[in-house]
Amino acid sequence: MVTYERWVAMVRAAAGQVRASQDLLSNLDSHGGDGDHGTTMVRAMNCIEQAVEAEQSSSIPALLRAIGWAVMGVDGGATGPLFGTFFMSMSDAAPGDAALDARGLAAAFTAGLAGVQKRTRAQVGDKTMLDALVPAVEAAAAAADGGGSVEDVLRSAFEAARAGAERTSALQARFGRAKNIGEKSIGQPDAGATSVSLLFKGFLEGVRSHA
Amino acid sequence: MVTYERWVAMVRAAAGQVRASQDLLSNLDSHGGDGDHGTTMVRAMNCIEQAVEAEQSSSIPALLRAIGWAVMGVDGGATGPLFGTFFMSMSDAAPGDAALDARGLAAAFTAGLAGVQKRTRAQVGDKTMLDALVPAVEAAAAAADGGGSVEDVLRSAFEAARAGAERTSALQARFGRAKNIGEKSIGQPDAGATSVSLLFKGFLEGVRSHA
Amino acid sequence: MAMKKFINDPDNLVNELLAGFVLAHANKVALAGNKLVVRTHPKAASKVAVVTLGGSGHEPALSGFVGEGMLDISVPGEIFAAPGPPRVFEALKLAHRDAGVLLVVLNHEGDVMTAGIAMEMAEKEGYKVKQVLTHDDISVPSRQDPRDRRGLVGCFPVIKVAGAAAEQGKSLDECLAIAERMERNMATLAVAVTGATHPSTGSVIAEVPEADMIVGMGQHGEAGGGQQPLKSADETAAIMIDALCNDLGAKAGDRLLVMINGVGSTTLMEQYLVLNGVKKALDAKGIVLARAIAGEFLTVQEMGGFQMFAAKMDDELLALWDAPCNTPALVVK
Amino acid sequence: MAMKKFINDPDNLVNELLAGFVLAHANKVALAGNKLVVRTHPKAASKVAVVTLGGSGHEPALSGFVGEGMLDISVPGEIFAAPGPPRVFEALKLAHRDAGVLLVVLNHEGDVMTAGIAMEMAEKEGYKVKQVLTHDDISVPSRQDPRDRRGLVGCFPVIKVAGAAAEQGKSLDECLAIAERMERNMATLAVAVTGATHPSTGSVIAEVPEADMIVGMGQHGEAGGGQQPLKSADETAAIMIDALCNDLGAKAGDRLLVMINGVGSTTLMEQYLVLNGVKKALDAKGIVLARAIAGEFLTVQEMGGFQMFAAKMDDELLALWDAPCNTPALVVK
Ligand SMILES: Nc1ncnc2c1ncn2[C@@H]1O[C@H](COP(=O)(O)OP(=O)(O)O)[C@@H](O)[C@H]1O
Ligand SMILES: Nc1ncnc2c1ncn2[C@@H]1O[C@H](COP(=O)(O)OP(=O)(O)O)[C@@H](O)[C@H]1O
Ligand SMILES: [Mg+2]
Ligand SMILES: [Mg+2]
Ligand SMILES: [Mg+2]
Ligand SMILES: [Mg+2]
Repeated sequence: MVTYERWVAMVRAAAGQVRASQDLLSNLDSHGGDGDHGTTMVRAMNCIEQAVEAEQSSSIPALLRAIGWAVMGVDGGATGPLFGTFFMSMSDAAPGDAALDARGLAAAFTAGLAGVQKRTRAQVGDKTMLDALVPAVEAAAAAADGGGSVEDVLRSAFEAARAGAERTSALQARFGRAKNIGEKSIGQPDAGATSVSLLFKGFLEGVRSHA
Repeated sequence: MVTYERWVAMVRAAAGQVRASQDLLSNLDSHGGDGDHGTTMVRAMNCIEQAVEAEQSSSIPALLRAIGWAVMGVDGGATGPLFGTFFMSMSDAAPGDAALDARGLAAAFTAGLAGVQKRTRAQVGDKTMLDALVPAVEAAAAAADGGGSVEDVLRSAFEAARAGAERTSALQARFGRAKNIGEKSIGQPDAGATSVSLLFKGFLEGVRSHA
Repeated sequence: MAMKKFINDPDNLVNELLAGFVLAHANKVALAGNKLVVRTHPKAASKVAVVTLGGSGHEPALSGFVGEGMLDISVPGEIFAAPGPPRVFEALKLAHRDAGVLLVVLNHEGDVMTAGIAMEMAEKEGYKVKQVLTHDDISVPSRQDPRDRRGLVGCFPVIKVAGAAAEQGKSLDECLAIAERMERNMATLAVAVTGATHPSTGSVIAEVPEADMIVGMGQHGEAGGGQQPLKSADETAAIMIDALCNDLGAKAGDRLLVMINGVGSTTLMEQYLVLNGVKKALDAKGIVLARAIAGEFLTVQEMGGFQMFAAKMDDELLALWDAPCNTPALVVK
Repeated sequence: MAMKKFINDPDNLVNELLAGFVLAHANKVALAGNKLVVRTHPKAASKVAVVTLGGSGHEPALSGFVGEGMLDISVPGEIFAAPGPPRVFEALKLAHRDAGVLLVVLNHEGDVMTAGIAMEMAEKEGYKVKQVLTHDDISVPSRQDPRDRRGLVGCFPVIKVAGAAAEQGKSLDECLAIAERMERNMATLAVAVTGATHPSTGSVIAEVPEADMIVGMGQHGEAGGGQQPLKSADETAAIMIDALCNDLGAKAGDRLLVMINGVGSTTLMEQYLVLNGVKKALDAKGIVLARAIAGEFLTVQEMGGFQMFAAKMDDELLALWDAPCNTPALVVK
């Protein structure tokens, strides 16, 4: 089960993963973007940690909402609204107080993705964070449907996210600033997709460390 | 004797000399100055030729005044006022209508120099046009005093101007924009002094061609 | 070439630049709440408020347009990054009034998402808020879908005319209609000749080959595809005004407002030369240069180049453009 | 690095830039005679006229200061070169009136010689003309001889207060006294971080080593000697304001006007950061930042850096600084 404490461990580990890859993320964003994705993500992670620290309730929806709002408050261009919406939409979907089981976790991810998709026209194949997020959420749902554990769900999600992020190397950007360089965007993975993969890596790590 | 026609030939030849050395003059001015001395001098020479063309009288003082005023009108920083003053002050000193003999020519140069010295605090040794102009005028006066011809006067003046300009290589600029680079101004001749030497070279050439 | 900028802590850039900004314009603007830029002399609460949001690093835009006759509040984001929805919602709350609030949004993904979320929240609270989206960049090939046209310096004239209308007491619907009319009739094209660096990351945000210019460069260094050898002021002016007139369908007798917006290191001298070239090109077409303006209004750090803006004007838009204003970036008596 | 500027014929630069300049500010300035910049709304002939002269290439200076409350006429020279005496005399003739004319001259050799010759001619004609010489650059070591201090951006506040006094109908002697009081109480120091090219010759007019800044750089790229590693905004602000306060003998309680004048590619963002640093440094000394202004007023082409100006102000100078004006470069309501 994903308890409140486990959620905290998951997002803290995710923050650690992003922080360790700040320069990589900024470099990926330099190629066609404006080179700030690493900085923005690290600021978002700092806000998440502050929000986690400040959260008084022990309610999972409240925690996820606080995290989403904190991420949105990062003033980070497209990243803040998209990642913020992911957490806030998870919050809307998560039931009252109970810890989430594998299915509940996958359902929350699915709701998060649906929220994100309301904000952007980007589809899989457009070389954005969606290229990692969509397969990750689908893999999570499949793992849960197949009776997998919370850890199975997160491992599947992470692996799918990583593979999805890697696939973006061969793609041409059609959203985000990088779309403006057209074909030249081919050859390196997308920064935002790489971030998604790092978040899921952190979630998995957090759940494992807090078994 | 330096007749009106000979004056015209002298200034035209001077204009030719300057024009042939435009890049040299600008390059010399780049070293500490702003690199425009060649352009400015060529514009001044164009104005001189227009003034010569436009001059209706056959009065030498009127011609010199028109030349001086034309040079001043060139909008050329310090160069315009200084060279313009040289011609205008010669005009003030030249007698009514008569052609100038060697002494008269030297006296006109002396008056021109005196006018210039009213406009600037620069002295010989300060790495400016005065380093060529002062010895040139002194040499002209000495040649005239010694009974030399007009051509002797101009040859002495040119040789002294050239030597004076060459000596500026070793000097440190204390006037003009180049003074701001201090010791670094040593090593190349001064642009304005080089112009003076070219003017006298042209005067000599003009007088010879119009013997 | 390393970044050569006078900065302190790169993570504190926006706070410090805002502190200096209000020092330099102490009689016009002040800070409120969470880094909101507001007027020191607010307009009457009975009048429509005009609010905008957008990344920093483009000074004087966008906060430079706060003041009498233009904006009531600007929400500056981080360098080149839109502010998040919480601060935009805070601004809408602060601006909230019966007359309503017009939110001017430049078409960049972050700005649009942020504005969308903040607007939804404001509507949930029952605030009267309308939005105008500016997308004036004609360099993007697919003209069909206006969502693909970026918002460049056109936000400035839209804010000018909407702000003047609001100051005159026009209703929210009237202000919106004016803003949208300006928006529909305007076009912008950018050209870059030298690159720039991101002041907080130090990374290169645009590079231009030694002998080239890039027509269509976006305002965060996004390339536009129009790479070509550097041309003279007159040639560049003609190429760009032709493209703009074409986009606008401008014909003989039409009255244009033209702006040359220097984006960084291109001098005002050059901007005047280009404007002179525009005049010659328009004269040849019989199109009237009704109003002209040059200067740095929306910059891209130290990038060399400019944005050329043109708009077809009618009597009302001209009168609103000429109306008085008193902001850090523009004062009209 | 080759010159990357939008120009046409390098020999026709000034004509073309003036043509674009009057297009951009058609309601404020016009051309008269031989490239003189005049006001479209002249002041009453009963009031003192204020005139200046100086090289071009520093836009918006100096012609950008022509207009209500500042200059009546400016005489723009060639790029970086003072105009010659004939055109300055023409301006004095055009400005000639019983109330008299104040000629503002920046201390550069060409300008001073030109002004001297033109003044002598004007006096021969019986015109009433007085001159104020601005020499605010404190980078030149020999403070003793003020003739060695260059005229930098300090001309702008001198023109502002003298122009305001003239507009108010003060006499020539009063205007001169005000201009000279401003002049005596002001100081400027420049810093350069990147170089520039001469737009007509294409030659490099200043070069700054990769990791350095040069404190004391003149406005035509003349070096000042203060080469040192590039510092932060706050450190640079402190070094420079210390030097200025020292030169001015400013002490706790004194009221300063401080200007950050961007000279080319240094962003307004950075100028605000530096201004914020100045405020911190002055607070520590108990000196009052009475007025502050940032922006590009006197530029040096695309050079990176800025000029920091400070002046000790009294009540009258502050009131004149705050007085309304309506010029291309500055509008005060
Ligand atoms: N419209 C969009 N839809 C989905 N993802 C997007 C969109 N725009 C940008 N992204 C993602 O955001 C990443 C860039 O984020 P970041 O650099 O933080 O924002 P910005 O582009 O505002 O600088 C891209 O790599 C991409 O994955
Ligand atoms: N104060 C001065 N006195 C005498 N000569 C001067 C003075 N200032 C400059 N010069 C001369 O003018 C030359 C530079 O002329 P030019 O480049 O045309 O003018 P500017 O310095 O205004 O660009 C110098 O090489 C020097 O000989
Ligand atoms: Mg980015
Ligand atoms: Mg020179
Ligand atoms: Mg960004
Ligand atoms: Mg010069």
